[in-house]
Amino acid sequence: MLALQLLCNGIVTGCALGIVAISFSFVYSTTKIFHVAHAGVYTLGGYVAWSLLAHGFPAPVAFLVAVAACTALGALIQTGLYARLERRRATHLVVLIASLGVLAVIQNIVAAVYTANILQFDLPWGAKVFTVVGNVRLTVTQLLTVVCSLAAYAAVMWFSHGTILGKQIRAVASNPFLAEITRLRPRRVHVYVMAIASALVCVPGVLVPLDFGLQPYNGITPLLTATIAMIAGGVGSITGAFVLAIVIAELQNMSLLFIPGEWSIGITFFIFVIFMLFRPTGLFAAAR
Amino acid sequence: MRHLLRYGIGLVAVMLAVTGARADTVRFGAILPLTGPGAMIGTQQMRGIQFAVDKANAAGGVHGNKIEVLFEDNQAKPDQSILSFNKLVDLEHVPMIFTAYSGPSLAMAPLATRKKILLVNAGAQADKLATASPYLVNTLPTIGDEVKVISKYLISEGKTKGAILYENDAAGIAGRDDFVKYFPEAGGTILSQEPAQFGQTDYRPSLLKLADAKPQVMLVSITAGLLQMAQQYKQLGMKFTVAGTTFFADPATVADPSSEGFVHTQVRIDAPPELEAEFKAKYGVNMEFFVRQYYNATQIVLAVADKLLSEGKPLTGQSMHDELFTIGKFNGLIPLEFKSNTATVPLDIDVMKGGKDVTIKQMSAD
Amino acid sequence: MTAYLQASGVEVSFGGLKALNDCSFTIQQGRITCLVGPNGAGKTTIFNVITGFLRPGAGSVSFKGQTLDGWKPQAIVAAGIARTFQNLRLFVDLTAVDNVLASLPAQAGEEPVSAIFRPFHVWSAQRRRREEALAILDRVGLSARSGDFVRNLSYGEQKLLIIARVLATGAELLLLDEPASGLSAGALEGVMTLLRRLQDDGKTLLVVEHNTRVVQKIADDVLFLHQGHLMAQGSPETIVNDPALAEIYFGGAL
Amino acid sequence: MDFWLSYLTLASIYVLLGLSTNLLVGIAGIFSVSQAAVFGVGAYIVAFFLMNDVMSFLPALAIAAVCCVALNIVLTLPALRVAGDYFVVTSFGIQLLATAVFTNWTGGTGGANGLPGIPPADLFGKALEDTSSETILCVGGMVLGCLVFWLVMRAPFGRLLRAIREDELAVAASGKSVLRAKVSAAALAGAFAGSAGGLYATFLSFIDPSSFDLDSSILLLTMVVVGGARTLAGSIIGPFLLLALPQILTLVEIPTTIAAAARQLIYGVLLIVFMLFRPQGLAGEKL
Repeated sequence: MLALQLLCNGIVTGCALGIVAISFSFVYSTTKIFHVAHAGVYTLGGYVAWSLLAHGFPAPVAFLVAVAACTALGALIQTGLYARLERRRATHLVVLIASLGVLAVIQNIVAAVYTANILQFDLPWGAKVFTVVGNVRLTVTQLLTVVCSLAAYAAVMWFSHGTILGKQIRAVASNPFLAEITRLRPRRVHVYVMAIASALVCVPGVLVPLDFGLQPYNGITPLLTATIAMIAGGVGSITGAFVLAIVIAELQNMSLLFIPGEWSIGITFFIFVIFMLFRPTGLFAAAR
Repeated sequence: MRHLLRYGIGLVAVMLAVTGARADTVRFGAILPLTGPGAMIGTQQMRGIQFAVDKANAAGGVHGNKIEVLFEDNQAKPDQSILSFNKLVDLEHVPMIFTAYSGPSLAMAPLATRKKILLVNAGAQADKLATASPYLVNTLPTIGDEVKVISKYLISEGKTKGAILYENDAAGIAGRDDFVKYFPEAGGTILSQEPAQFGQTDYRPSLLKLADAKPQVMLVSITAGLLQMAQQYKQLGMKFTVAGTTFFADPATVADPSSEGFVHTQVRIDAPPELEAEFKAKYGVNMEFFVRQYYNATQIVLAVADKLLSEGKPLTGQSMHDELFTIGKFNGLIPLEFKSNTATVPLDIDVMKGGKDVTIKQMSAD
Repeated sequence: MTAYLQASGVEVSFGGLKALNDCSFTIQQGRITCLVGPNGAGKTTIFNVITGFLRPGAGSVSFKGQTLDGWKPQAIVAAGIARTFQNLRLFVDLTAVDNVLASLPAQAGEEPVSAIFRPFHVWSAQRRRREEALAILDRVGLSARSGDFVRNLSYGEQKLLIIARVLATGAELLLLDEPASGLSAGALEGVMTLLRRLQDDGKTLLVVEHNTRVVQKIADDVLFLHQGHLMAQGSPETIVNDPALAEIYFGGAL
Repeated sequence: MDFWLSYLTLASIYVLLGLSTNLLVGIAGIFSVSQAAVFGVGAYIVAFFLMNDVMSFLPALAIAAVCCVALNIVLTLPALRVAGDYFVVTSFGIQLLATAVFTNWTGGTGGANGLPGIPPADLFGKALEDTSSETILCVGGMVLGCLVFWLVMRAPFGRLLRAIREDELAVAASGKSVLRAKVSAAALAGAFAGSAGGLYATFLSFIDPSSFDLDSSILLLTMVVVGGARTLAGSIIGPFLLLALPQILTLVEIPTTIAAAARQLIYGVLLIVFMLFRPQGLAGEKL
């Protein structure tokens, strides 16, 4: 019983985490930028939605505006910062540090405007409980998280395999030089990628705080866990990242059955560090 | 080396400029976490102090002197606290400093003893604070006192099987350790305990695991995320009693239907409605627990300063410390008495009912 | 008699592509051997195999009768084989003399312990090694530019510096990847003279070269590689004048 | 006076940490955000020996330094195995893991409550009770650290590290072991961080996990970036400047409610601006 409920909770958390992982992977595999500021975009989405709801806008409007804001922010980070750095032939290290800077800026602007208090969404329907299989209880918010995440996953799969832009992005990801000479214009593609990934990360960025409340400094842990999912799932593999995110969330939830809870995050990272030592290319990556 | 000289000279010049002193005001310090994960509470504490000081200044200050409190941000970190402490004491010559949070307060305690600076803590409740330094006074009881009381109450209600949900930080762990000590002493048994990470608000896994042990009561020792905890408890359909300490008095949690029936000890700190209204008008938020606590502590400090100045004595850490214990009893927002470094304050047992905290009993730690 | 350097049956494949396919040859001590062949013939790949940067899928390389299989690059340099890269890979933010110094073997203070605890010993040793490095720069004709940063050197000077750097390792077999490409006629002459002089000093050279005129001038032996396999071996004249090879090499353009 | 001394003392300790981070990140090119973890291990080891009266300060510091050398080698091993960006995640992971251990291993570290009452450092049987002698000790440590850094960077080892940063393959082709050089750099960085930890623990007399968390690692990185990567001057300027920044900011009139977030905001802006317009920092070399 306990195990089943933990399992279901793990799937909910994992789905949301999976979208973070997919969106990060999207950026990383195409631009090769370790986009830590993604955690800031994730945080901002929730706050924008909260503000609009607090001003009486209906939930779908709030959500769409939040997505639009994140999209714009993502594109801005790319054109205003990453593209400039690339033109200056900055090393990865430089880009990464700049990205950390952007994260600090976003988090602290949010903290200055909204304070560091935990903000709770005031949506009574979200807390309504459904009893699904057996005695497992899930809230509307949790069910919504799963549905939206799966929809986002399907949309990404369709986008990247079924549309021209998606294929172009994959081409740029696999070989930027080749893409350049075939006039795919990687720089413009990079802007699209950042915009799309930012829109995508807004989905869990709004849904997760719906359940757990908003905090300005809370983006980095999900992002790091998501990067672990991305690496373990094999960089560039959408399904790999999504599945591994669920696996990791399950691991953190289910490990409670066997070990004291204070170690659950530590264990995740411990397994990861060991994993990196022995299989650095990921589980789903093709063997060479 | 050229760089070193150039930047070094510039830096020293700027820092000297920072430390220009101003006269004819009475100055105190406050070292609070104004950034980072502790900022939420730190900001409330800062407002409590500032609110009290502004009111006092509007009423003519202490013995005709304007009061100023210099705020330093320590990010709840001990090393920043030491720097801030030395800065306030050394450059600003403050005799008294407000502190919060157990780690920083404990780190500053030896310095306070050495330099004879009065530290006033109105927020942290770690048991070690009671004995850390003769110059560290606490205007609220330690967690140990509160947990002792709630344990006694729970046993008297026939709840003998306990579980603990605690936050994995100094305050949360202190509460857990106290419950592990006092609950069995009062006659109960502890079946299970689970931590939650500070700042993380997904309590479901921990709650589920605790519920699996089938306790009659769960002690919750967390400082943030109470509302989320309550909602998740409700959503998971849990029925056992939830008990806690003063931390529970988060208005949003009390108002939420999911906290119906939660029971907790409450350090009594009442604010008259007109004061609350005034605060709300000024800051746009409610006068929360820590605001009141620091408002109250500031009133105590100002009373001590007023007494000293009107007797023509100098304001030093030593004199303020001595005067505080000479006066002994204070009537601020609540009556409290300093028999030791930790004030003796009456404790209520409150139950959350219909969105309100209802006091059902008054008990004392001894 | 054991061969000086011998490659036997070396195979390397990238994905499905065979870069080297049963590649076998020997080269002799004290001679300049040129390695020719069309683009993608596997010339650089065999360099990478010999110097330990690539593990072959099959086959082995031996040097003076000793197999080099599984050796690390630095061990192979220590055994006496050093290489250059086609794209130079100089340390552009270091001076010319520092580039050479960075390749001198067995220096005092090349690990932190002696650098910290025996500084005076390290410094005096450095002064001697600097003389050594300057002598090497002098040998390639760059002594006037020893203190200049590499990024300020001309391309021709950089090509000379890369030879100085490979000389600094003290290796006796030098693998040079296109030492003469992209040079003006005058500079070309200089490099060719330098290579001859190195031979006179007792070095053995294996040189990748595209320019047939250069090959004819400097080579004692020529190895012709095609599709990762040794097609022919012989004197420059026989190889250059072989119409079948020319057909492959120039893709029938001649 | 004590304020200046404690500022100088803390800055000296952070200079040692800056040297450590600079060696690893700036010079060896290993992007580590887990230096605060190594720093913490050094601090806890010294605290343990002094609190249990096992030995005096100097041997305790030596043991801490040696342990941190070993630890840092182990921690950077993944960097030698996996490509740059992957190591960043690994390094984040190591830092979070270390924080979990510091917080939860109550028996060894005092857990989240920290360890209060660490005795002051002693030299040759004499306890350094007052701030000024602590300052002399830490400044001495800093000067020694700077000297070591300078010697190392002047020696062929320094040149080798520069060459590695430019082109690892070319270094290998020159017959030098890249691995050995990187491990040596990591070892030295560990010794710096461990010693800094020991000095920190005795100076503050209280340590808890919050001083050794991810934020501290990022602060270290900011110090190196702002001061300037890969140079001695940069490693000194960065810590002195960033520790002074909160004090300098009190000159600017901003509402207290947002002052704190504003300071963190400025750190972020500094990182971005420096990376965009001056990646070499105030007094460093190209990153």
